[in-house]
Amino acid sequence: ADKIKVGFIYVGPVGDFGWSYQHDQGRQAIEAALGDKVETTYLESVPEGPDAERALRQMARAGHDLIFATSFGFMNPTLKVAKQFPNVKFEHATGYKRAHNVSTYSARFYEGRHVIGLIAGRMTKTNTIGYIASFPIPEVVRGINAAYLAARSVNPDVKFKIVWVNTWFDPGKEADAANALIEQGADVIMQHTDSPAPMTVAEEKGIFAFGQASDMKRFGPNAQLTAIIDNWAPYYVSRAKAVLEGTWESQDTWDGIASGMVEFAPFSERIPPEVRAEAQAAIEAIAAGKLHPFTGPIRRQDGSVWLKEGEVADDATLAGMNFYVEGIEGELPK
Amino acid sequence: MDLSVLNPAAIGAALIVAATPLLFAALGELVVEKSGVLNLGVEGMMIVGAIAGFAAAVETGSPLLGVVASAAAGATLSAVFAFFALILMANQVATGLALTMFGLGLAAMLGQPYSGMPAPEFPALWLPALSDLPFFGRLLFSHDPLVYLSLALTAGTWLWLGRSRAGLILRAVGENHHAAHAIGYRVTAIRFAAVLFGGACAGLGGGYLALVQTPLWVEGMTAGRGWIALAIVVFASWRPWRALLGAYVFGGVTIVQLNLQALGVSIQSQYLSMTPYLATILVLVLISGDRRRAAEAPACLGKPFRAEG
Amino acid sequence: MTALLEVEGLTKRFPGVLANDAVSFAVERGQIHALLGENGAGKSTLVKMIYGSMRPDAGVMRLEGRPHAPADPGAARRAGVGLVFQHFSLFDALTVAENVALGLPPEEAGADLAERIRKVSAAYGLPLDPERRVGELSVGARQRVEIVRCLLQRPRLLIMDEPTSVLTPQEVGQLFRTLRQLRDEGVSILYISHKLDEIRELCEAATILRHGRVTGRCDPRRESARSLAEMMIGQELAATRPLSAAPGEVRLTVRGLSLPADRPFGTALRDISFDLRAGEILGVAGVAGNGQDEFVEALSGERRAQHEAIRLDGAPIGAFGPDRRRRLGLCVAPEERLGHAAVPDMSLTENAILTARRRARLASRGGVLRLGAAARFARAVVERFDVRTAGVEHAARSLSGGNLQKFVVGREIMQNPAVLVVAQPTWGVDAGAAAAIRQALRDMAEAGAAVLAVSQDLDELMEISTRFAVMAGGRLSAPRPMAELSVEEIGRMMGGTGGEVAHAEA
Amino acid sequence: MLRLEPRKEPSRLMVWATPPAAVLLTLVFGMVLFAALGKDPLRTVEIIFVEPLLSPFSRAELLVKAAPLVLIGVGLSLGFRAGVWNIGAEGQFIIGAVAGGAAGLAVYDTPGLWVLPMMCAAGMLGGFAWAMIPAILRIRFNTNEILVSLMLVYVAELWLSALVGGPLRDPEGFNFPESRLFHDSATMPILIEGTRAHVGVLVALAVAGLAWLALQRHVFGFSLKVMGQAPRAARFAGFSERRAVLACMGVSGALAGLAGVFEAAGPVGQLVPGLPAGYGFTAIIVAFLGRLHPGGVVLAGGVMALTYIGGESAQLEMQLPAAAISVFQGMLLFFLLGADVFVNHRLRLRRAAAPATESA
Ligand SMILES: Nc1ncnc2c1ncn2[C@@H]1O[C@H](COP(=O)(O)OP(=O)(O)OP(=O)(O)O)[C@@H](O)[C@H]1O
Ligand SMILES: Nc1ncnc2c1ncn2[C@@H]1O[C@H](COP(=O)(O)OP(=O)(O)OP(=O)(O)O)[C@@H](O)[C@H]1O
Ligand SMILES: [Mg+2]
Ligand SMILES: [Mg+2]
Repeated sequence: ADKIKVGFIYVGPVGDFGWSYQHDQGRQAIEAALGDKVETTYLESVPEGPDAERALRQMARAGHDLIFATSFGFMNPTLKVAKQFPNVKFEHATGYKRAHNVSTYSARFYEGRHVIGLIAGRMTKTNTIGYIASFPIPEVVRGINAAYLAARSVNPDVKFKIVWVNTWFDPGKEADAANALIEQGADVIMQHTDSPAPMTVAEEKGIFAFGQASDMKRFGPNAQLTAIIDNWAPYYVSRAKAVLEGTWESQDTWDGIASGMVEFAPFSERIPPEVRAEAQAAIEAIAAGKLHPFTGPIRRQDGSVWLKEGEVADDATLAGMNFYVEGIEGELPK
Repeated sequence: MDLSVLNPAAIGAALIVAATPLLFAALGELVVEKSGVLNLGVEGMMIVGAIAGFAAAVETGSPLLGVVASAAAGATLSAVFAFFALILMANQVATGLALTMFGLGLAAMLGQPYSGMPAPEFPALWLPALSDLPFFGRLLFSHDPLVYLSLALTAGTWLWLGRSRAGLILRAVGENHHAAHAIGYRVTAIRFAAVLFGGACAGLGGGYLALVQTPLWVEGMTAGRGWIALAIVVFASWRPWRALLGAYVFGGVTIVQLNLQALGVSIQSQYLSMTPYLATILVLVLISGDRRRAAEAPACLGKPFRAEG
Repeated sequence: MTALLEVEGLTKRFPGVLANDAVSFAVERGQIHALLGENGAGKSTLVKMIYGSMRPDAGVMRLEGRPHAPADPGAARRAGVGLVFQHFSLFDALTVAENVALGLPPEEAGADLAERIRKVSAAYGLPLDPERRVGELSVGARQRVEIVRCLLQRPRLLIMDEPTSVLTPQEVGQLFRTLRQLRDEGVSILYISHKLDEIRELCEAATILRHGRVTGRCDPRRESARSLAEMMIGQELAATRPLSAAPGEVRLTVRGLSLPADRPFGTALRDISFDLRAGEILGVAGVAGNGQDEFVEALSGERRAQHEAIRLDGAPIGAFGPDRRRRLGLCVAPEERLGHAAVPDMSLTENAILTARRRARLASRGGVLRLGAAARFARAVVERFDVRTAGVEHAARSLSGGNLQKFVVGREIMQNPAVLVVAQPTWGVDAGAAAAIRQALRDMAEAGAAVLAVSQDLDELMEISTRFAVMAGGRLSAPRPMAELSVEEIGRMMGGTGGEVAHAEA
Repeated sequence: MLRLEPRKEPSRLMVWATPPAAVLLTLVFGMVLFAALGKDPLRTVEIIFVEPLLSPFSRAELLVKAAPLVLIGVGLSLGFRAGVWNIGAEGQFIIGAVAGGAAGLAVYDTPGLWVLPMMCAAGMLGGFAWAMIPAILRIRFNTNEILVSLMLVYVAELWLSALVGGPLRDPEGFNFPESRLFHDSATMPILIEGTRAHVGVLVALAVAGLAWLALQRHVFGFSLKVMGQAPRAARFAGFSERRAVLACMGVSGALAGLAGVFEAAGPVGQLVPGLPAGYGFTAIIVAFLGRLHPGGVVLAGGVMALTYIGGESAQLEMQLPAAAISVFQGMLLFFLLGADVFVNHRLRLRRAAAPATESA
């Protein structure tokens, strides 16, 4: 084809400065890279309910060649619609179901979590790190485990306090959670929810935090140590090119630091140089494939052995991770 | 589990912050309902107040102007309600629902350029000596001016409704609009004013959310707080100090639940989150069964009025 | 010296009604002036204009020679006019003091108000506790609140709209003493009442209204109740004529009917017993608020009673609801037309279905409506009772009060009930139509139905009843044949001086 | 000066004339709004109101969107007529979906023709039971059903979220908070091949028809109307208020529950936390738009669905923000509610009232 139409379905508003915002950055990157060979459209704030399927269908019918469904909740609707539009290519983020015209893709955010875990372990004075978690799905649990293991590796006394807010996006609730964690002694906040509210709280309270999904420095110029940035742009551009060139195939992509899908915001000046160097080294080691955040010996929370000395976790276990590693307090909600 | 890490003063302070938007909105609605009008559009007015306050603060750099703008925006939106419900005598339940729908949409539309912007900082009021007091300094004297405004508003509403002549007239209008009209009070005008006040308060509540509590603008950020404010009014059986209590109970349940989680208590958090709603139902049952308390409900609540002659 | 209040050519039109038509009259200083007229004659409308709560369409008023055109009641009060409303304008949830304060200008409702209330109420023999909630007061005490509220404004003209219809005889006596005391202090009083004897006792001048127009002036002290009544209704009262049919067997038996009051300040029914026979009309008289409403509700089934307390043709029905009682042959036409006997916004056809769906077969057994049959039934009522309406598809509230009354009573009569209970059968109905309704009731009785009529209108009961009883304080006196009773005896039963009837409790 | 004067009786002309007038007024204001947003107003209106009617796909989607609105709206309108304010249909919708869905999941391994009817029955029962809470509290304790039913919406939402994250979670779903996809025999039969329009659409129409019969031709509907307009007359006529509260809440709850099952077993095909899409609240608006008349509710459900579907198209084609549609819907409702005043009132020029200048 010489011109293609690419559609995006976002779960939130493009202006959320988190998840949907980053996907929209990817969309804009396609336009920038492919110019008039491509036309892009999007539907924002599509709820993960009965309306998702219609939104996808509307797009498929409107002559889109490639559609990105950018939230887990769009998984089943995407597969249903894909079945009826065999010639349209679909890309579903963070899901686990594929078809001949449905690819899945996700990022190895746990690699990023490893790096910020190192920094957090070094930066905390109270040895308490607050973690605002959304839903107990494997991705989030992975992130908690990766960050914890990394933090403990540099600071054996570190403790994680975890609050599940059961939402991806409720600034009020996230801010309240951040406050509660800070009150209980946390001086570094990590979040796996999408709003910048925890960052603003951290800034106000004069403690540290990590940005989520995008660079949140503007919300916490002093608080942000760095941010894990979801950089979908390279992947999106390559997939759009593949459609243009007729080489698109269904696949499962799970990329991390090495491919640039997981990036970092510039490190804060407030991180001491040696810690910065340590973090930088970890990034490079992961990118080079020399370091895997889940390398044995690791026990599960109940004390049973998960990975033996030197053993590296396989992707299947990571994909379905539903347990805490040893040392994390509290029970994983079921 | 180590309970000693819990700092009651800090939890209390957080609770006050979480409760303040609810308190503003509930006080406003309390006055509206005391005048005999049921405005279910609190959520819509709150969110419009939130965006207006945020936008004004960002544009002018002054959080204070933001606060003023949020109250003005809430009042403006409530005027729409008052026009349809009081002048055109449209069904109040439906008009209130329409107002919520309209307000949520309007706020989202106006707010698009403002998503993801940081808000100018809202300074806490630092009271020399008091703020340094152990425990109470943290709990009571470390807040922003709006928290004190909400407390003053509670006291003011209580005094005004119970002690002033204007408050008496307002209650009379809500109690028996025909009689109030017959002895010469302008029922519709009084109610209009009450609705405007309620709108301004709801707007303030939204403004607090966007300027202080979160502080940023996000679509849909009121997340159902307007509805909770409505429940608080009934919970409070239309009394200002009880509204304060109600707002703090609601705020407290949220905060305590988060603190318990941080402590490692694991009950599925949804069940904890249900408790305020279930508590409200329980209170409703208790006060409705009690004839004396039920008599606190303004007798003309939700009934349309038209002057004759 | 000019009169205190002069009214000239006052006109007020409501949609479809000319409530006041060029009304002119004057109230002298220190005079107790009566305003007389049938229901709907326009009395309340007239005083509301004097009090500023309504504005006239035309005409002028002068108070002490100066133009009086109050923009609102506050202005009227400042000019010296006080009004005690027919329907109380009180706020149940507020205290006596608060209620009084609402009726006073702000500068007079200061902190010493409670004290002043106590003083004034003591001075005029109207005991009141300023701290009590009005909702907890008896009807008489509520009226005292209204009066004290007026007195605190030191009015020069005090208007009282039917103040005694809800009072016990003792309370009436006290009220009269208060009013005379006020008159002696130079206050003029405009007094509205239907109770002609009271007016003859109290008032020095009277203006009579009919259909919004002044139809007469007189000195009531020199008239008889009958002549006053004739001035009011504009024709001679028909002479009483006994029913020809002899009473048949007992249709309705009530034994020991007692019911607690179901609303605050309602009246409890106490041990009511009587028989009602085919072919007779039992008249029940009494001052409002003595349990008549509760009595009618207990008979209609809106309030359930002990099952055995009420029997229809020997079978107990006390626990049955209105629907079942109607099916068994007991029909009721209540006093309040709009909102009780009829649904204002529904058509006459639908209002026919409301009560006649069973007996007139306007719905099938399964509950399916027969709209055609209903319209035919409604048209038959309209024709037979001369209901003036453009058609049965029009809303009940579009009818005038009298015409709706004819429809409501006719609807029950045309169901051919074994027992018919009617409350205030000719309330607000013009004289001609009233005569027609009364005749229909008599015809029913002669055809073998048993009729029970509850009315405040003594003349009406004297005209149609074959037996007569009085309701007071929730009790019913033993019914006595009308023929045995003299007017004086009835007066004693009514007034309670005969000792036969307990007084209503305050 | 203009003033409103009450009419002697409701104007039949206005009953019919005001809704189209309100829609027209909304269009005018909507076009101003769209122009202010820099969109071609005529084209936007065309996309929202005309184009969805032209393609078979959009027409089918209209049905999918309108069916639950109509189903719930009809139930609510019965109660609103009788002065029973069920504002919590959203909660009954959720509990219906949960009950029906759980029933379907419970027999996941034994498919059969009976599964779907059983799910529907379970869903109706669920919605019914959830609605009985405010109903019984009202008749027993005189508790305000508006607030109770509303509070129960949040409880239901949280419960759904807890259940799909817990007992009803898909065992093979990697801990994601959603249930399994329903078995084929637990999903709604499709009405129009290749679309999502399911037999629930027919059920909704049938329910509206039945409700019309009940209201116009049956004592039950008649009693509801009397109850709402004149409670005392209803008692006098022998209609029981308690029975009406129970019946109205029960029927509207069961219908909302049924709509919940249809939605879960139809377009969605599983239980997800995002299942409640606001149908229960939108249906309140639909009920009022339809003047609490079943036929009107069907039309209003269609109009409302149109604004949703057309709004999505406008978003896709013109990048009209989703929020603009919500503003537009709010305006529509305001104008309709406001226009109602002309059914019972007429606008008159106030005559100069000058009693003081006239002399006799
Ligand atoms: N000025 C005040 N400062 C602090 N607390 C107050 C004040 N006034 C009242 N309260 C307390 O607030 C609560 C509610 O007071 P509110 O005035 O709403 O009800 P109340 O009239 O006191 O109720 P009740 O008549 O049932 O006792 C009570 O506990 C009361 O003691
Ligand atoms: N607000 C109103 N709107 C329309 N019509 C009214 C209104 N108020 C009174 N009317 C009508 O005006 C006429 C006069 O009513 P008014 O209340 O003055 O009579 P009244 O003499 O006081 O009767 P009653 O003895 O029953 O108190 C009646 O036909 C009544 O129906
Ligand atoms: Mg008190
Ligand atoms: Mg009168």
